[in-house]
Amino acid sequence: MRMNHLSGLAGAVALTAIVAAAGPSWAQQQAPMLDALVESGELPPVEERLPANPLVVEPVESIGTYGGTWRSALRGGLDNAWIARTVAYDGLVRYNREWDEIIPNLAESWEVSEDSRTYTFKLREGLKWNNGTPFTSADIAFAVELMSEPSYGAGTFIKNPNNPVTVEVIDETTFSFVFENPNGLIMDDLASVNGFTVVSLNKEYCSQFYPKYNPDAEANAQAAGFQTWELHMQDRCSWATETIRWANPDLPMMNPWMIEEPLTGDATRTTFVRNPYYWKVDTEGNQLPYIDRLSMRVSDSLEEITLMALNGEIDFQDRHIATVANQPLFFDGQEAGDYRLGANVPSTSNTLVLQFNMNHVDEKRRELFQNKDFRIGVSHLLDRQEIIDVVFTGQGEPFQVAPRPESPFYDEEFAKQYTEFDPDAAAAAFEAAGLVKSGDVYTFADGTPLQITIDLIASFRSEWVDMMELMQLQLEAGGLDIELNNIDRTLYYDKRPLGDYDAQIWQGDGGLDVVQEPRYYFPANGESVWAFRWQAWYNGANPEIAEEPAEWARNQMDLYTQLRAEGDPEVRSDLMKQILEISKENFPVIGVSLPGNGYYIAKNNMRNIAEPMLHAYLFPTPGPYDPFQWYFAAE
Amino acid sequence: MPQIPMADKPLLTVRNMSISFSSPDEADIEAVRQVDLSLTPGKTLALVGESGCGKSVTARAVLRLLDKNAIIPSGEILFDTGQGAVDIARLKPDSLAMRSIRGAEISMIFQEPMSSLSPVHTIGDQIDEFIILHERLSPKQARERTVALLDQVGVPGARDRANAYPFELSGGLRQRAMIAMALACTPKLLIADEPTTALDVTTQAQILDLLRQLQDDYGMAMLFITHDLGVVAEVADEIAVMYLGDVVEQGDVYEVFRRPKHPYTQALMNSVPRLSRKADRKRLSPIKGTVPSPRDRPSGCAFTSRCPHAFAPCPAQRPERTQVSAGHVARCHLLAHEPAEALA
Amino acid sequence: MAVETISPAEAAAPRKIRRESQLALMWRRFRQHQLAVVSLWLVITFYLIAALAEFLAPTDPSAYSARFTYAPPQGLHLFLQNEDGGWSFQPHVNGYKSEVDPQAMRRTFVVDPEVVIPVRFFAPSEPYQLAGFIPMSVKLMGVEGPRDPFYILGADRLGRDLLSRLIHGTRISLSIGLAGVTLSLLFGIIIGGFAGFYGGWFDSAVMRIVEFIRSMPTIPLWLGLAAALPKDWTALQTYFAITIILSLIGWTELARVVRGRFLSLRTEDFVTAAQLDGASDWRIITRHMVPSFTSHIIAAATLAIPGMILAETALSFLGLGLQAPIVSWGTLLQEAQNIRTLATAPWLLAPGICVVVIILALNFFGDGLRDAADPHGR
Amino acid sequence: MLRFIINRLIAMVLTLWAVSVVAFAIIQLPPGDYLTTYVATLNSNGDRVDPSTIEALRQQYGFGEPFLVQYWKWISGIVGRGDFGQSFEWKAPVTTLIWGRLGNSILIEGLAVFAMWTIALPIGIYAAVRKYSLGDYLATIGGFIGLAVPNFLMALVLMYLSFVWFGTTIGGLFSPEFENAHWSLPRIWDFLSRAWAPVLVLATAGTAELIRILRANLLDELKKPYVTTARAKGLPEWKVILKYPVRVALNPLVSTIGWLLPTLVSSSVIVSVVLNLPTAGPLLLRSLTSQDMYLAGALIMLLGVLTVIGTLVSDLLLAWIDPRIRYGSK
Repeated sequence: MRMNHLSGLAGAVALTAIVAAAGPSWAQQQAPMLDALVESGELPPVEERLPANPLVVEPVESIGTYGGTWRSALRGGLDNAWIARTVAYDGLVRYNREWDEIIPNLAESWEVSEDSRTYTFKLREGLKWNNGTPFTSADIAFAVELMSEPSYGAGTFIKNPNNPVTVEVIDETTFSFVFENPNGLIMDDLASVNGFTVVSLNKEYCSQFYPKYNPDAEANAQAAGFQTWELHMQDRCSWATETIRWANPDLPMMNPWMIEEPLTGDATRTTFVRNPYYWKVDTEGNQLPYIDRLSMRVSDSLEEITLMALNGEIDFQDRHIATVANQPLFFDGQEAGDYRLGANVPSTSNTLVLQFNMNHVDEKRRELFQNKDFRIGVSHLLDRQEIIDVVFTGQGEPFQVAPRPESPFYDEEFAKQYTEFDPDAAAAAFEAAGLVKSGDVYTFADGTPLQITIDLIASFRSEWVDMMELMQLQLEAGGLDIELNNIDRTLYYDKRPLGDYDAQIWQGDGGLDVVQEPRYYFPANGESVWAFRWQAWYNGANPEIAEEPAEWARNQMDLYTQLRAEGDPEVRSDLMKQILEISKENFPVIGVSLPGNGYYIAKNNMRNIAEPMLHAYLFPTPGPYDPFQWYFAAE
Repeated sequence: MPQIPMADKPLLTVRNMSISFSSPDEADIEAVRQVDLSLTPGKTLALVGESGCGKSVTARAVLRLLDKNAIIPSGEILFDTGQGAVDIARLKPDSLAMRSIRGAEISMIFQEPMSSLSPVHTIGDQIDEFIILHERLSPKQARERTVALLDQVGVPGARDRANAYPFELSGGLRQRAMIAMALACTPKLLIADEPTTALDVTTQAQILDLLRQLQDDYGMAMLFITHDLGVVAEVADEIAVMYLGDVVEQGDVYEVFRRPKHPYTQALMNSVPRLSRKADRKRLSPIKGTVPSPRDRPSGCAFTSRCPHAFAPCPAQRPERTQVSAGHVARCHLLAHEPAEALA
Repeated sequence: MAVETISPAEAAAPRKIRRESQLALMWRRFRQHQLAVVSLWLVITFYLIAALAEFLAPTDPSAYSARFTYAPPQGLHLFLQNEDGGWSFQPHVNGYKSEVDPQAMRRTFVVDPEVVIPVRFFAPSEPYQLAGFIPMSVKLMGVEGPRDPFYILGADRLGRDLLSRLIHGTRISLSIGLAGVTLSLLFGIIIGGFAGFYGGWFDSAVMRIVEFIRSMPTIPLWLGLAAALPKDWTALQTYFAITIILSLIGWTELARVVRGRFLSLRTEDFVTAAQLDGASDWRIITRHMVPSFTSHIIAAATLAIPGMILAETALSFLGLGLQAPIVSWGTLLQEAQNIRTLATAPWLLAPGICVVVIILALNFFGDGLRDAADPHGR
Repeated sequence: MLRFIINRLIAMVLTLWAVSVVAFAIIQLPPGDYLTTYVATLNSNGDRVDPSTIEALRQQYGFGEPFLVQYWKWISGIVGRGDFGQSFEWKAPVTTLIWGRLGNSILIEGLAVFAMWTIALPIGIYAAVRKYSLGDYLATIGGFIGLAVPNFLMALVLMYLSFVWFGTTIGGLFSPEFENAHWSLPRIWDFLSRAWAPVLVLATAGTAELIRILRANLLDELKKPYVTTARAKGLPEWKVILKYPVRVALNPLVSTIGWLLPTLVSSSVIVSVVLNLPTAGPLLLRSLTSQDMYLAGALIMLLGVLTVIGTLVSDLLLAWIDPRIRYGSK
């Protein structure tokens, strides 16, 4: 095995160096709330709780002080994602705050085999679960074993049928993931929000529900009111960040805070309290986290959360409430609510992606929608600046569905092509696409009328309706007969395999997470609605509808397959650039505008919060900005 | 026990009383015009007339139980409380003075014992309340009185029946209970508004007997309202005949029955079947036409439109009260003008 | 003579008089309820607005303007002060001073009394079809310049004229109430009528069903049914489907009323008489019974409309009823249903006021009608 | 009386059975299944789920059996073992989710019924006694405002005004510090300082109907001779009215509780969503939209059961207070 020149490694080495240098001179500190417990002997002293080599975290601004409760809100009891973003972003590795590097976390180092099939991790020595029991390679192996169980409903890379994985336990702190085929994306998987999955189960506790380890498990499940052991397991030891996981305070955790008041079905509040065994320290050796507690109000009412924030009853939050519409409200309320607004840079490339269905079951429409000139024409008919002015009060700029300016893949030409409002160019393009004008509207060349129905789900993004209503008027002014079809989300998904929709819209995912989320750059997954049957061909799902893609798309697919198996980030990056080049050339989907910055709300006395933050799903903001080093400054 | 005033001193004197009903978008209707009545203790005055002639309205006016839109624009209702006369017409309907007369001094029994008793309270409760209100007895004492009263009015098993709801009793018993309630505070005047109309004939007779007997026991005056002349003959000492708001004839019951002076009274008498041999029977002669609405009443004699003897002065000029004989008065132009067609 | 013979002419006359006087009586009783009279006029006004929407609305309800998002109401001024201080009749609105605040992400507006934009009554407009078939090219009000702001009641988040949207929404909301009630009435009269007339097992069965439906909480029923609507239906189809869903639940109340009236009428003498005369059931029902309780039915139906209108708004709130771009009071309220609107654009709650007014009016009108139709009935 | 109760109980069981069928049918109506909506929801929040997870779940839940089979499994679980099945979305047995929330529903709706009566009684009596007076009109308009203002709007406006005027947010049933505390006087106070809003909104929605019924009944009763009898006793007017016609007019009102309940349950769904009340409403709404069918089915069914029981209780109450019904008279 050789050390791969993984970018994460440099950071790991650097940090280890700091620890080695400073380690012995530290008098490690803990939160005052734990003092009494240590004195009474309920807890061992902080030195014994911390691993030999705790992760040292550089605070964003300054060393903090202990104490306080961070108040926020969940929208309904199923809003587990907020917990995932705040409490649970702790995998083997993590992203740095710039989202351009993978750095050590539970694992202090790792090695990749030459063939990119074996990834060997070295855990920190002396890591402990929040109940004080050691966290070892066996826990990882258990998690993978359980989730490989065909009847057990857990996913992620562990269950990838194309590339099964096994775990080899080398010793207590060393283990390897061994993949059947080369895997170039596993480190990103592990560093993303999904990385929590493999480190989320305590073998000692969870094996009692698993028939493999406990012959009575099945019977116990029945006795506890569950039909199968899988349901019982899922209830007690749910994988990853599933909601039900936060309802079981007995389940051991490795996160900065642990469950205090569980998120049960009828909970109106859930609270988390500091994990006395948390394994990170600040640069002065203070055990993290600084903040004692997290208190999350469970509220089904968006309006209530909004008012709570305005009223200064929320210490930090962006999820759900930080909408474009609410911005003036929050802006005005800063003084009264004693909070500030900070910038969130969205990871999406576009406010709205218009996807014409290139795999339409109707031959004529398929031909039209596959015609690049047609899409160019549509793009030129959009007066993007007007939409930006009306809907976004001037925030943002005309943009295609392309990597964001912050991304290393940014390509101005790709981002700006065909974005100018130019009805003449549009007319020319439509002519080139074979449309003819009869009166004010375009028809097919043979004179059959052309009405295009665009599906949208109004309930997801209120601004979509506004945008689409404007776009409808603009396109109609240019001679296209557009019908808006506001549909239920279920149907939105059901329609995809049927292939009889003209166009659907969605937001521009993949603006920063270009490699991980290439749905608009080539027919990559089920979200590539513009070429659903091509992606079916690529992924092997729904073989009954799969169709062989156009040549350019097939090239992209080949490139991506290579990328997935490539261990070298540089090579991966090159491959991605080639895919994007083909995408720019073929212009598969139409974008409207680059989303303006979002914002977050933070109380004025809350410190160490980065500004601005990148905001994404795989990079689960604010998790990568280390909420455990946030603190409340004394007034 | 009630003090029995001297026989010649009237207990209640209604003088020149009119009653009008107002309505928001029409002219007022004068339901009762210038009525004079007087009641003496121990005696019964029967107020007779067809439905809608104003007899119930007159009776209710005495207790001020008329609807809000009714006013008494003129006349007085003098009631001798024992400490001097009170003009009931000037009292406010819901005033304390009025309420202390109601029930205690003057009480009333109604035509339909079923609907006149609250369906959701027991008989006993309803009588107790009365006694507690006016005599300030404890509920227990009141209940004893109630049982005694029910016993007195001939309700069998009075103690149990006191706990019964009105719908559990027969019509006769209900009316007895009603009477018991009215007598609970030994009133000086009992107003009986068609108390027997809703009852079958045998019960009717029993109730009438009961009322007569109670009147003897208590020495109270009674204003008896009915449209049934047979009943009048049985209970009344005096009679007042009303037609469309006017008392057309009044006087001693025998006198009036023997020699009715007003054409309406005469017609009324003729419309009552008499028991006689078949061969002797005369055809009943119903009064022709129908009672006009008070709205269409002529300013003169109300009976003009149906009177077989109507002549010149009738429609426009209201006949004066004319003394026919001692204590017998009628309002008819025939009496004043001595017309050619003498009455039979 | 005790009994007079009555000529046929006279026999006919009283009946006619009687019928007239019954109507007159009803009208008199209705007029007593002053609130009902006021309400009647309100209801008439609203339905007129609905009928004349295209003429009354100053602009197209979907016409947007980037420059006037969330513009506050201008109000309509009728008189203009001259330079010499006198007042003259000159209907006008005032322009805005506005600026964009990029940090707060909004435009701020101040109505500028210096800028006078004259308003013309019966202003010429783009040709349109009033109520879908009367070609017109004049509107009640309009301003001269196409780029002059004209927002008497303010603008929404896209700079669309609230007044125009409100007027067009009136049409949808009121017609959905009316259509729903008509359908309910149809179901109600047929089902309730048969149940009441024939009685027996059919009656019991119908009454059990009615009781059952009334004992179900309506929201899950709506939700389930609305969610089951074919999703690819057009706005118009959805509109009708929603109407049908509302009336599927609404018919029960009307059926109960109709049945009650039938039951009590069935034993009335005039029905018995008709039966003895050998009239057919159908004839008895249509000729004798239905006319005798029409007023009740009208009253009950009037009282059912508010429920429908409210249900439409509730369904829209839940995201299951009509959806934008259809303009109804429900969808307008749904758009206004947030703290931002309450705090910064309260005029967008105007549809709420319309709902309140029409519902009060319909209720009082219905109450008055019922009181008048049958002072003793319930 | 016993016979009456038995008859009612039999009818109740039949109704409940019908409710269960309808409840199950409703949750089966919409196209698609839970998993499609699950994916959609995740996407809308910018969250994603691995397709292999979905595939595994699909197998685990076994969608696609015939209606009757599914219904039979469901209902026999409920009747036999009190097992309402598994909530897909919560990944937990339905029974662990619903009882606390149903309790809150009952509490809030019970308070609303109480408030409704407290508001409606004086207004209804006043409006009947002073028919067509200015006071009648004002009281009636006041009573009807609650009916006329859409619930969600009223709730939102109340919440906002309370924020603007008092600087408090009134969502939920408790302030955070009392959320999971034991009952105590301050906690009750805290509860009341928040619960007034939903109770008011819910109560006012039904008040109008109560006023209407009370007024109409009372107008009828006021004309009845027994009122005159009571007056003739010399009782003061207020006592006459309160003791007799009002008492009689109350009877039909008691039976209204039964059919007010469905309306109340429905409006409480909306109010709970706006004011964030931990009642069954938001759970129901969410489960219906996410097609979490067993949860939705259990909630619809139990809300139906509540209503049916409420109706039964109001029937029994009516029999208890009205001797005519108690003794089987017409």
